[in-house]
Amino acid sequence: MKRAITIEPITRIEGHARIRIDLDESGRVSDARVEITALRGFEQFVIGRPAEEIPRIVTRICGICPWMHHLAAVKAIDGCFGVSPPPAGNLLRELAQVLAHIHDKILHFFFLAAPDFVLGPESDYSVRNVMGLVRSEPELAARVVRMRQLALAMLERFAGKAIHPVAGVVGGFARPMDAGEQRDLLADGQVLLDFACQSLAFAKERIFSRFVEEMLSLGSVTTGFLGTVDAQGSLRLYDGLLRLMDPGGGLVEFPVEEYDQFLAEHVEPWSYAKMVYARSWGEGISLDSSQPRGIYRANTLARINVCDHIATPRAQEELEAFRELFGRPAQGTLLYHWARLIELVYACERTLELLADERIVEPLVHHVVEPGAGRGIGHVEAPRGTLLHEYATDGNGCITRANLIVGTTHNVAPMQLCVRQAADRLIGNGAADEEILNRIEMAVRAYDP
Amino acid sequence: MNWDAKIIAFCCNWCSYAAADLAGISRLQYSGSIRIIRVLCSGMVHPQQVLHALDKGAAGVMLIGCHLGECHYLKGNEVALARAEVIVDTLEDLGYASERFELTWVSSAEPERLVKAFHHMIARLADLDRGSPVFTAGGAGRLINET
Amino acid sequence: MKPRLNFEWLHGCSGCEIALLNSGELLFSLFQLVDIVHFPLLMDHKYIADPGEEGDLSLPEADIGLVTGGVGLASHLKILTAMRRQCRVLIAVGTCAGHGGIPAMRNQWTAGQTMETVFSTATTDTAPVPDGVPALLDRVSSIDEQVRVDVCLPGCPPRPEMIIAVLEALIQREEQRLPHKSVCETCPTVRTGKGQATIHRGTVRAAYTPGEPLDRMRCLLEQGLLCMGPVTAGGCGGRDVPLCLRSRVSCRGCYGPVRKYGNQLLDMMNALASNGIDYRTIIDRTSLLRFSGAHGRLRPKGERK
Amino acid sequence: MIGHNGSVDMTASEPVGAVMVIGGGISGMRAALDLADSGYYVYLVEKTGAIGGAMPQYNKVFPTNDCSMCIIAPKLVECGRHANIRILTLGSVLDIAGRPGDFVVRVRQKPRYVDTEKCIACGQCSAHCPQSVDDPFSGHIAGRKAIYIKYPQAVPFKYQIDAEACLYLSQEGKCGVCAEICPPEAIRFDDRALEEEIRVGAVVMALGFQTFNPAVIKAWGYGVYPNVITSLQFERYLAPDGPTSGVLHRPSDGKPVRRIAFLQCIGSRDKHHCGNEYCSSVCCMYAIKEAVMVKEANPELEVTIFYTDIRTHGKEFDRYFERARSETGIRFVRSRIHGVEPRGTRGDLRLHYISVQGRQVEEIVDLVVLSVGLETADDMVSLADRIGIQMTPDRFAAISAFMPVHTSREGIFTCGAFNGPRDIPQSVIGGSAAAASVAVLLSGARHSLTRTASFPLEQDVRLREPRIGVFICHCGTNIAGVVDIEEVAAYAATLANVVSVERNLFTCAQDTQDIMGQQIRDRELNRIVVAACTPRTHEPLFRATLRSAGINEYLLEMANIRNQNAWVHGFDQQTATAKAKDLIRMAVAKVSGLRALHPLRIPITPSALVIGGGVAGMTAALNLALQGFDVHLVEKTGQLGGNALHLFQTWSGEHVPRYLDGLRSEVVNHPRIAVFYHSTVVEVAGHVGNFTTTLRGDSGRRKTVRHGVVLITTGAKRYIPEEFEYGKIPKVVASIEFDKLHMHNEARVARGTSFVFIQCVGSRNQERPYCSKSCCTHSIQSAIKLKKEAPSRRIYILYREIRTYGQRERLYNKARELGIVFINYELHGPPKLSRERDGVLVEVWDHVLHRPLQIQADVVILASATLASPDASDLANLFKLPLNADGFFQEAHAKLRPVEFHVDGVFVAGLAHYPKPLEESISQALAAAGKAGCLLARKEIALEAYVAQVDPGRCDGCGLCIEVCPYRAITLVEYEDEKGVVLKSVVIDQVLCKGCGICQGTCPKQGVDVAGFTCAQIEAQVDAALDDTVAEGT
Repeated sequence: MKRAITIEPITRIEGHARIRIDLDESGRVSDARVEITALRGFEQFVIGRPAEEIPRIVTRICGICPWMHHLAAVKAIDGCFGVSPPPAGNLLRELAQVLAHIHDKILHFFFLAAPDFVLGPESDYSVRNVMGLVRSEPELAARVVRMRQLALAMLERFAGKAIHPVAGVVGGFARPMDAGEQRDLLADGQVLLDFACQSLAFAKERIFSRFVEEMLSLGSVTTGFLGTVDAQGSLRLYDGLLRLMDPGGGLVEFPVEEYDQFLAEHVEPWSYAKMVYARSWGEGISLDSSQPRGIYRANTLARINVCDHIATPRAQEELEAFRELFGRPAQGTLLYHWARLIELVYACERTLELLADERIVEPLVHHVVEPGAGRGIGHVEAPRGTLLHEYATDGNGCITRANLIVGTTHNVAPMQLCVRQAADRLIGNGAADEEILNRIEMAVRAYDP
Repeated sequence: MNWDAKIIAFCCNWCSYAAADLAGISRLQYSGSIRIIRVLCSGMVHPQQVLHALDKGAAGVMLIGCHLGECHYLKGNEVALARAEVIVDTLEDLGYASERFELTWVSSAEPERLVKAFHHMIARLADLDRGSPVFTAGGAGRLINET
Repeated sequence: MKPRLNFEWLHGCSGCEIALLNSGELLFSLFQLVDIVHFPLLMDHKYIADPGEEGDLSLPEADIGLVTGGVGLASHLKILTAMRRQCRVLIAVGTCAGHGGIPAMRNQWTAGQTMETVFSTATTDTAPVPDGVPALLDRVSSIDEQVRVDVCLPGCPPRPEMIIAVLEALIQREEQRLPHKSVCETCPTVRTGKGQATIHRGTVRAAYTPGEPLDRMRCLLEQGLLCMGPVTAGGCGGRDVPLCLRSRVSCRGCYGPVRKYGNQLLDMMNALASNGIDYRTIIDRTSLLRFSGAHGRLRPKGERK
Repeated sequence: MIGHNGSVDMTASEPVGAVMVIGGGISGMRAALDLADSGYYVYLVEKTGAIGGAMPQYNKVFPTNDCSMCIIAPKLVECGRHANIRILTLGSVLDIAGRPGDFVVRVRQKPRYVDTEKCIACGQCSAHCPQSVDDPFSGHIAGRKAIYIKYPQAVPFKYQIDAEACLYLSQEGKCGVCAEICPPEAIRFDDRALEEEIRVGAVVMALGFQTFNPAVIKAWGYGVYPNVITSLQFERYLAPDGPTSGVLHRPSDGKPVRRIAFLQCIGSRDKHHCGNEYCSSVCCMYAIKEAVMVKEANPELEVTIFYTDIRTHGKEFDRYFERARSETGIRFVRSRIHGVEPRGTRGDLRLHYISVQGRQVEEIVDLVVLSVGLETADDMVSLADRIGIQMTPDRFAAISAFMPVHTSREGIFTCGAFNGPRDIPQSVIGGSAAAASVAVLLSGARHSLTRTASFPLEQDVRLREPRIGVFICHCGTNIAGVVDIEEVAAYAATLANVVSVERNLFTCAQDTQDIMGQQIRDRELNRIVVAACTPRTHEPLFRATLRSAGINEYLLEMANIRNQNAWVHGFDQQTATAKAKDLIRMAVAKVSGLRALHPLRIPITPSALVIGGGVAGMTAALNLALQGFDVHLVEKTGQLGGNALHLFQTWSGEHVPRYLDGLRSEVVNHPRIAVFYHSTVVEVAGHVGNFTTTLRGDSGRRKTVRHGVVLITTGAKRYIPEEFEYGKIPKVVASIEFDKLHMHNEARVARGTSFVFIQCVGSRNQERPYCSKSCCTHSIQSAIKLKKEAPSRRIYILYREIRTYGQRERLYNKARELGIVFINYELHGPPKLSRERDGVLVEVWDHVLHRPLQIQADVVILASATLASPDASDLANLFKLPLNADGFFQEAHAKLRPVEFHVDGVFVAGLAHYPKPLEESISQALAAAGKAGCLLARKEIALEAYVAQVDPGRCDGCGLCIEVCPYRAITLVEYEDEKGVVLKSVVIDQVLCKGCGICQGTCPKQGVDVAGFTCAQIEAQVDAALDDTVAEGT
């Protein structure tokens, strides 16, 4: 008897999605896919708006990473209006971005992903969650909560609103940072860095060592990767060149303005999310798990894979250790969590670097802006992958066209492969208990979609 | 004409409300669609109340004040005039035909002018609703707020 | 026994949930206060009763239901109806649930137009628009347009302490004390009642002396910046300075109208016009309803009734 | 003895605290209201069936273009309702006996034939009356019935029967239909004339005027050619409530009018035809106004005004004239037309005149409007004669410029056009001035005869559920004939909170008031809905009923089911019945949300601050002191007298310095007046009733005074000419300098044989587009004196328009008779002056002889302008008062509130308001003192009940309402909440607020609204209007 299994909703992720697994008469998996079931239509309703308002609208694409959309949009509109921010403006924007990364990574790792590992994928759903974590690891939980709050407080200190921010403005940043703030934030940043290092140590000791097998096998597929690096090939989150690695490890770099020559989006009738693939490989896209084509991944592991090194010492140290174990590129899906903590260390170190730059307290934080016609593309590395905003404006400085490629969409196609691989591996004879289904979800959760 | 929708007419105590009284004294006849609400000044009516009336199913809303320069309160009707522009623009923004709103000036001694304004408004609204489902349903659309 | 709580999200961005997760100690007090029995962001309770099987949407019974996001898809209606059925008290959390929020901006286009635009961007392969997904509703509505709502707690995101306070009041059966004043209430900027005759473009920044506190800066609206503070429900900064003002940036109205049936566009335009300010310098007035486009306020362009 | 302000030694006995005002026009009404408001009982005797005088006939008034009816209607109602004014309509005074302070006046009232107690003014009688006659109110261009009201807003709003026209009365019992159908049976065919003897302390004669009847002079063709009409008829044609609903057409054939000619000075300045030698003062302005109005409505019309001199000497008048001339396309032709002839048989009219270029011109027009002048009616002249007061040769009351409202008989005062032709503001000023003068005479009897009502304790309804009583009026058949009252009453009983529904034949009847009171007590009603006529006329009555039944008078709402329902849907019973239900439902919805209102009452500091010690200031100060109030008089110099110190005589030849000495010593010696010399106002706090003002003396010493009112009499200054070689040629002098030279017979004058006066120096130009008003008269007076001293002197007056308005025209005529040469330089430019030997050469174009003229002048006298005081703007800022574009204080309303401001408790008089001659300054000063006295006499003021209130739960001090308030009543304050957070809110000054609700219309959060008209209450009405489930009962 044919049968379909639906996991709805996929939980402990941000957003609306479900997994559908089709079983054939013999109970074998005939198809499995992740369906993204929500669409809000930002590309439509930003049309006609004054472009300078866009950074304050597109934040609502995602409540977890509003800063990423805010900054990608603000950079794109800078482009439309032909301005570039003064040094302090850029430094403050990047500082906000790395702090948002820190905040996000702690959330994802400890609140959403950790219950699977700390409490075990087999534990009951009613305890396999952050509430369960609080009960079983109260001290850790309390520390995590405090650290998230600290990162948030730092952000609010100089940028006001942390969720759905407003401080990035076309032409720069809304307000300067004063020396007092800089001093305090430096001290706080140090606390965060310590926590990041301890977190990675804790994860390595308590989690990764216990789940080595899963890390390499669950949802494991072979794909290309996309990330951002600087001219020296170092990891960058705020700006730089896009670097696309093919499944064989070959690298190509391109400026973001040329993204449409390298990337394209594919539509499936069962998902609102478009699937980005590597157009430049010239092979189109295929979701066939036996012979996937055009598929690459983004997000933490991708960035760790494409960069040659990380420009901060402790993260670089961790990167080297990681590569020692898993090679380059590393393909294990659950390794995303590991890579995420390495990025957390980097983000904390970068925070201190930015705050140490004396230009960050310069009073000139924005330039005068004249609205007008133009085209602009803004990109940042968001926690969930490379984020691209492209806008065109009319003579009045209002939006005429928008194209948004959101971090998660890079990973929608590979997620299909992962889910299929996990389902194939875990479901035998049509038997699928809660633990099995949760393990399949874990393959999705690794991407923090 | 089977047009039984209602029109709210906010009338200033010092001019148009008095003109409406005088229209009665003069036995001028006009449509039963008009519902006059007495206000102290045309400048007292908040555009929200215009919108509210339309949302609640009024076919149209009239705001009738003293002639410019004759406001009992110096400049209430001037403010009403500035607001009328907002109301017209915003009704269109909100998807209402701005013809559903009318600002007009009538002195306390001009009942004919008042009645003419009523006739004019009714004709305009009937025109607007002709052929639309709203018209055949016998009233303007309602916003669903019942839940 | 602790009251049971269902927490669902619909047509939103998860910012409300994240705000709650960000609240530190308050989060623990939430866990203390209630038993969360359904919360897709944090726990693995599924809609389908029998795991892996097709069937009716099943939600646990709960004393309190929190819903974020508005209603934009057919599936949202299904979830919302189930929430209403299963929860004794239903609370609309966040501006989307209460007024439609940013997603309701799409109400200026039909669902078809939106699909068409989204699936025909420059980098999108030519393909039919998806049809094997829950249908996009023609209008994004607030949840109170669809079901009875007991408490409406706006914010984009709402302040977590307000969420906790509402729950506490509910549990203690006290009267709800929601903020009912505008953003200006706690805004310390200097107001004189006299403003500029025109409103500047959004690219113009606030004038102030760096290093001086906010209570030395002139009210942004009086500086000629379009600040939606006066027509927007307050509370974003708690009893302290409104959040956007902390960045010296003007309010855009994210808590929705001050009064439930207020209209941020009309109220703002009116306040400007009444003061003799040329409101026509404002480009794209409808974006003043960007947070409160539900309740039929935003409609497809060109539609006239 | 009589002092300067008419104080009478009243040791003989206590005066009577009542006053008779004869004449119910605007001047008489003003006097009556001011007297009644300041503590005297007033008998207002009106010869027609309704008060109002001439104003209700006008369409608009100049220069504000206000609707005349709209501005007078509230005054009519106020008079009609005033507890201390008794209106005696159809009344005439037979004689007056007694002495100042105690007169007995015999008054005769003609029968009305309608019982005013019963008449409900439903108009059915008039509708059925078969007898039509010409309506004098419309200037006989329309008809009215034999039973009629004078005009639709008439007060008293009661019908009357024209006995001559009535068939029943004139042809014994022939008709009587009105009596048969009158619903309340108010017709009294057996009504008889009444004679009454009334005891009063003083009499005010406000006898008014009649318009000149042009039919007596054949040349105008009035009454012969239908297309020749008077300006008054024209006014009725333009009026939207007139017989043609404001549409103008030719009376002869109803065709549209294309060309109109206004002919000025008809019955004025016309010694030869009619003996009216004086100028009527108002015709130029009203003709321009009518021309502007008709031109605005019909832009294609050709309108020409043929005039002698354009006399637009009043405040803002010249601007109005200039706008008419330059913007509206009205043609002004300086030429006197001497006759109108018909052209053809189609009604066209032909005019001949001589143009300024001296050519004969003929013009054909459709319509000729005769700008008829003002005159005193014969019966008024004979009344004056009976009473024994002196009249001028022009048949106006004889008055002294120093006592401009006193007749020749003590205790009898006069005001309005009876004192000489004048416009509305002058008449209003006269009314208040007369009241002020009466108040001095009768100050001992204040409040002795006035009535105040007392009421039971009011029940507190705050915590009670609404219990609404609905009273539905049949109004005879007026409502019940159209509306199914039974059905409506049954419906009303189903509405929420309605506990009782009563139907009344006449809800306004006295017995219904008793029933209403009984119901309120028996059924514990706490809110009342009256479904009847309009709140504009009947709300006060029902409020009084509520008050006497012990509930707050504001817990009342009227559903206007007569004027706005039964009467406008007379042929559609179904609609009217359905709408009556809606209107009652709306009223119930509103009344449910009403709260009791208690207008704030604030005590008044019974003293006045008078700023400026000129004649106006001293006059006002003395009047107030004699009325019994303390006065602080502030003078910035070391001497009282102001500009009058430079004057020698009034236009009528009265000696100014002697008068000034007397006035000064009375002021200085009056125990209630404290004079602060060398002092200025530097700081002001408070508001009406309680001001605290800081004065600074010359030593810098500050003094604070407390007072209830302020009078601004800061005067003006003279213009120092920069033109006409002034200051360069010693023989060119300004007029007040010349007066001194003349008085001392200085050599230049004594030996002079040739004098040239140049008018409008610094006036009526681009910079100061206003007329300084007194210079024409002044120059002519000086010229006459020079000529009389030595008839051989050659005297020239170079002018633009001669503005010897009113009875001053005699001076102009006399000057011409004496051979003084008048040369108009309007058209050909101002004269040129140059020094020549020991004299001055004046070159000017002779407009009569059409050639240049050179005059060797011994002295050139420049009639220089009067300028606003440079101190005015400081004072205006301190008291938040407006100034006009010329820097003079801008009164609250140019027509009806000429001495008041929108800021309560502050008054203006004299040159601070506008240039004017001494007589008018004194009159205005008395008026200002009178208005101030009204306030001070009340001891406390009840403020407006409908004022804005701040909802502290909603207002967050966003400040958007601050600037919109026209009264500057809103301010922003900071306060700390219980947690010490500093919050903001607006506060409304309850004294300054007038309740317009502009703030309410602005506030985005309903943080401020006007009590009685709140957003919630208005919305409740809207909801109830649109949704019949809204007020459904449970």
